Amino acid sequence: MITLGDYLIVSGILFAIGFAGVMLRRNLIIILMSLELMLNAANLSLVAFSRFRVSPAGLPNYNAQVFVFFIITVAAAEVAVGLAILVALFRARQTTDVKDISELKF
Amino acid sequence: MSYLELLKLASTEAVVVVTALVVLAIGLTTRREATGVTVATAQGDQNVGGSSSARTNAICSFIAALGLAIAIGTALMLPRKATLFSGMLVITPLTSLFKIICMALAFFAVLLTKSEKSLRHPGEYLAILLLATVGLMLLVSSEELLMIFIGLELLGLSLYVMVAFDKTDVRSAEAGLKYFLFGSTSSAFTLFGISLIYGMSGITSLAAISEKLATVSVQPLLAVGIVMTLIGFAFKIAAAPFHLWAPDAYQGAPIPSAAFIASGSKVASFVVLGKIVLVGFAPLHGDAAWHAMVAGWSPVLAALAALSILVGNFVALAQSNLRRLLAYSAVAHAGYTLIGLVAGDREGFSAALFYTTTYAITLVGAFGVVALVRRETAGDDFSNFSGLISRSPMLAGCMSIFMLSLAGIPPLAGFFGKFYLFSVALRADAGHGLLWLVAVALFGSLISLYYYLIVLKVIFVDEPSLAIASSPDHLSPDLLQRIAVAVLAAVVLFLGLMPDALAAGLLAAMP
Amino acid sequence: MSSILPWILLLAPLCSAACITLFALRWKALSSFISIMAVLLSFICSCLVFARADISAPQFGWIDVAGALKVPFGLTQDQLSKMMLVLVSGVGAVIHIYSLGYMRDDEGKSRYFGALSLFMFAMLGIVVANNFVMLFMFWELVGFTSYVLIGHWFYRDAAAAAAKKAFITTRIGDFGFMIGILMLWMATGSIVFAEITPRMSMLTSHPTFLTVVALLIFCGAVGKSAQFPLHVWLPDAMEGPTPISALIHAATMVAAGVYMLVRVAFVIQTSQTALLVIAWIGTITAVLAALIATQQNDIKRILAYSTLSQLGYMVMAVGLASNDASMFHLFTHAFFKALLFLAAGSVIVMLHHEQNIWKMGGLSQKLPITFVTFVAGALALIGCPPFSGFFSKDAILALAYQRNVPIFAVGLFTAFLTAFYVIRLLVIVFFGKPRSEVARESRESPAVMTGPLIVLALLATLGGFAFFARRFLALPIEKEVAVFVPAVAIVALILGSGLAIVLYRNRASEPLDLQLLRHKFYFDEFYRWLIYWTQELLAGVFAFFDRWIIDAGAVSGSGRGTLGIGALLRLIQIGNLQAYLFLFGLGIVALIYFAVFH
Amino acid sequence: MPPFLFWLFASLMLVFGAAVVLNRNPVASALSLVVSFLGLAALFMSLDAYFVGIIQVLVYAGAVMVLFLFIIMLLNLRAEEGRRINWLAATGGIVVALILVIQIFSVIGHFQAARQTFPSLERSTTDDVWNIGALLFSNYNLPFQIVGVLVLVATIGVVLLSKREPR
Repeated sequence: MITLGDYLIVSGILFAIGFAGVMLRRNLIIILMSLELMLNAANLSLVAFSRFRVSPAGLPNYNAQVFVFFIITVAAAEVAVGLAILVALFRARQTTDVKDISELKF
Repeated sequence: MSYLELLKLASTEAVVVVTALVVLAIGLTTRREATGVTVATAQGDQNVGGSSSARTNAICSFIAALGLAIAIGTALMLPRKATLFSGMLVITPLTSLFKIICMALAFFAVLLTKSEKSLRHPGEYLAILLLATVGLMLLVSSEELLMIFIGLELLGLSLYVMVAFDKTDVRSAEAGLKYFLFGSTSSAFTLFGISLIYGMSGITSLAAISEKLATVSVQPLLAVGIVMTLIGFAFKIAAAPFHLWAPDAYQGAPIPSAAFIASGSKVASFVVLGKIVLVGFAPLHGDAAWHAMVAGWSPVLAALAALSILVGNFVALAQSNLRRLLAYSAVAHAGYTLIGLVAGDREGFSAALFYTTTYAITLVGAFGVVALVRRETAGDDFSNFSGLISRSPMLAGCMSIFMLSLAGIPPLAGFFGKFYLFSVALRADAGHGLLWLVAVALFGSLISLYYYLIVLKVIFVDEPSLAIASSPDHLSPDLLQRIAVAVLAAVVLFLGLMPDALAAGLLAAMP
Repeated sequence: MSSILPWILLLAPLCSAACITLFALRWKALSSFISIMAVLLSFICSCLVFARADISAPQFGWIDVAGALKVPFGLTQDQLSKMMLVLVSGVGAVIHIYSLGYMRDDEGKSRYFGALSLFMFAMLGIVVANNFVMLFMFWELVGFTSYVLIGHWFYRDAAAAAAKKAFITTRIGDFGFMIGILMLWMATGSIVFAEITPRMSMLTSHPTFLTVVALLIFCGAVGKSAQFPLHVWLPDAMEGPTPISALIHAATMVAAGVYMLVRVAFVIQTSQTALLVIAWIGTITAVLAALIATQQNDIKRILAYSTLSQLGYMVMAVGLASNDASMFHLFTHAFFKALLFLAAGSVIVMLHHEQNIWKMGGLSQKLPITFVTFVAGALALIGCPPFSGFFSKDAILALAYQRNVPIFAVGLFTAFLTAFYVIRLLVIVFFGKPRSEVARESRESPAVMTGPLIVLALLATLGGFAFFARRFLALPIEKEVAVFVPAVAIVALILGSGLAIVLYRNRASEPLDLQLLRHKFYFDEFYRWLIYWTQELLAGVFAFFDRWIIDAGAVSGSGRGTLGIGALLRLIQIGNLQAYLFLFGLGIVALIYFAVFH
Repeated sequence: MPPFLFWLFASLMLVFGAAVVLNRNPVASALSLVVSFLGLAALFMSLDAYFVGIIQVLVYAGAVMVLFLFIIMLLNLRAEEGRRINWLAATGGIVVALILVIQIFSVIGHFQAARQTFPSLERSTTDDVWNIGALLFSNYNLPFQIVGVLVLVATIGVVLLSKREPR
């Protein structure tokens, strides 16, 4: 049978993949996508916990699902703002590569 | 829970939101006129557009300041104690006090905005500033993880926009991007941490979590959850090694944004960080004593503190731009403040809050001076400050008060803050276990003296460079802003002489 | 008997400083007038306070954080502080008046007097503080105002550098001081002197703790009183105006360290180890400074090193557990050192700011009053009976003889050296032939400068006699050895003076050449080297770290060109986001490791 | 849900998640992202969270992916051709990510509850829209309204930042 641990491990791996993308990729759009992966990893573990902690009425713990609902909304807003900053930067610099974004330095 | 009651208890937030909407509306309507004029006269568009935007700026700033003043009034009338939705909105003397402090800091940021000429859309900017203030207030006043997360995100999104706001400067967008990437990565970590904590305790209200954790045995998974949750706050307070965005954001952002990040955002983050660790994770305190470390959050915070103090102070030595210098010193000061939380208990918390509040006031003032100097000399490198004493003795005097307070020279607020913090840390542990941390902090502040004195040397001793001396609009007195800076300097001095005024209030307001 | 006099004498200089900075910066005459009136008021109040047998000042609660930390704002009024009040305000008043003449044509006269008033306030604050927090606050304020005063001529690089050096060096000691205060507070739960004293018995079972606390507190004095190894700032502080040198060196800033040690003797004397360390630090400072002084050529620097040396004596006396001897020497030293500096200032001004002693000579005829007063001061300094210095130095040497013979031997040698370099100074400056144009054309100073000299000369001559000094402070009790010690001291004095006269009579240049001493044992060079290398090393490590990590993210070639500046920056590639994020991740992983797996 | 379906969807999600990170072409990455989220939505369904699963599909496949594609088209981005991979940085990043995975693995291994299966439910939760809605408008009323403010901030920010300004 599938245990809680299986879900948690899958979620952890997804989180790590997302984080690896943030660290490795130089393309800002892909970095943003990787961020989405990280947020959704958290969603997965929240939903797994929600299902795991059944309420006395015999239903999943809906608090966590509401949490997920909020996270999805916030994540969408965040990605929109991120992309807007990206567009603003692209207008100024003609690049989406993080390597070219280093005017501010020591 | 009726909406009326909710409105009553959240009246402060409501007033600020409404003000933000009004300011936004004014900003949108007045700009349309301006663009009409611009199309009509191609030649004079810079002038007309500029003056119109300056007028909009003045009106919007006035309304924003007024709204904040009203909101401060409503905050004073809040009930002494109330809890809504199992901790999502908590009203205690402490939260009311910090709501007021946050709004006061926002008030000064609004004043800074007034003279910022490069902002093309002052209405929108101020609206976002006010909404960010709402985020601060929610952070301060909630004791529930979901609400804290949403507060963090509201604050974060507003700040990302505020940092990237200045489109005339490419560095602004770059700073915004860096801030955004770090912010959203760390909030992803925080979220993952929260999900683990939820999984262990089955609940998101801090008080209930604390009860739950007291009965459960400590699991490594929970420790990972706590560390990941703390990362989001370590980012917000710019503790090393999560500080790398700070120098770029401080330097590239429009000055009011930078001042707001350094002050309001930091104060609120410390309040909520303190609540999380001292209320929510209280059973997992651990021990940060040098020889007897016990796992928990306090050794984690102690490590962050020590690293921040060392990195912040050493790297600050090498700076030649005042805003970057302030950023690195902010890293170091975040480290000092964390010491109070490491010490734990209410005294440690109140010492940390006292320190961070005085620090925020000092930094807003310093940024005020930077803004004025930048207006006159179009830059904020050290060379722009050289010989400030001969150009404006008042600004030079205020700046020296701010710098000396940051360096911890009595009788300024920074001195008492440090003294309070260190003494609490030393008393917290009967075996002087935190002595090592205090020693690191003292060593760090010894180093910091050097670069603060360099700033003073630049201001008082160096000859003003020629290009600046002959700058055309060098006489453009912005009286309001100068008064604001002077008031802040007076507050720093006052809090140094009469720290009781704030410290006793803080301690009394502690739960 | 409660009285507000102590408050008046403390606040008068503060009001003066505030008035000057706020309103009177433009009017030089007015600001000097305000400042002098304030210090005279302080002096008169001090005398009145001194004259009353029992006096106490109303006390205010200052900081009270819910019982956790309680700091009153109260004024100590015991014999010790009263004496210091009279001394500080008296010497301060003399120096204020003298400054009128010395700073007559200075551009920043108002600033000078404003800072001088603030300095007086801070110094009086140290004297009357009744708890550690107040003491520390005024202590730092003294440090800061001395920074302003030493750097008064800030446009001279040397002055700015000296000011910074003084500030930073004393701060190093202050950090130890602050930790000591915190530890003491932690152990006893109070920071008020009077409350700690009875609680010290609680701590006697922890001798190591007490020793550490005592030594940390002593660190403060090491910085402020310029003891070895933090002595380097004091000679450089000579870059300030001469009245400031007199003020800092005579009765105030440097004496503050000694005064503080005496004030907290109840802590220090609980640890024998700490006392021994203190005594030896004092001794080392005394002999080291005296050795260096023998090879200096700048009149003010010689006096500065003599100050160091005399401070060494005082600290030595503290270390030998005799507060009385220490304070007695502080008392006499205040007069003769102020006198020597002011007399030197008179010489310097009349020679158009010439400070090299080899450019002087034969001044005894040109500046007769200055000469006579200078001789009085010099004789007091070398401890020639019956001048004041004789009595106080003799008391310390007698003490050392009783308690620690090696220290006595070194002290005696220092007395010999003192006589040597002081007489050398006298001979070169005032006798022989004028060795420069300015020296030939000099004439006597105005009365506003010679007046204070005469007053101080009288005090320096008479200050040591028991009938005079006893009114002010408790004199150390002389024991039977009293015959032997003064005898050898006088022999050392005669030897030293004789050697100096033989060596330097009618010389036009330095006959000795001792590089080690001339370069002050290379302390400055050593510190500069040390600071340079630590700084370089640390900065290097951090820069390396940053560049290495960041370069690692940037070695790959660049395709498109972006901006002009970008091309240049790409060579260095700092500020690379990817590297930042990598560091971020490394931090997280390390933190989790630290918290969970450690 | 039978275990093999769980592993199928989980590996679908992880493989396409990795594809997001590894793809050179942003368009391909965006499409991989959608597939990955479809797998995630299926996992949500397997956990009886139907509403969240559907929202996931709607928001991500419907809105976020479109937004990504729109921006990619708008900026006319192509694959990063001609850019060599910086192996040092790549190894560093991968090592850190691997360490993170190992840490999570070992920590979950120590977690007792992780070895338990999910308790059974009293009844089917296909009507969980109603449950979540009721919670949203009662207990979670305040955050719900605040999220409205947050979306307002995002709207203002996006409009201002992405607008083309006259020089």
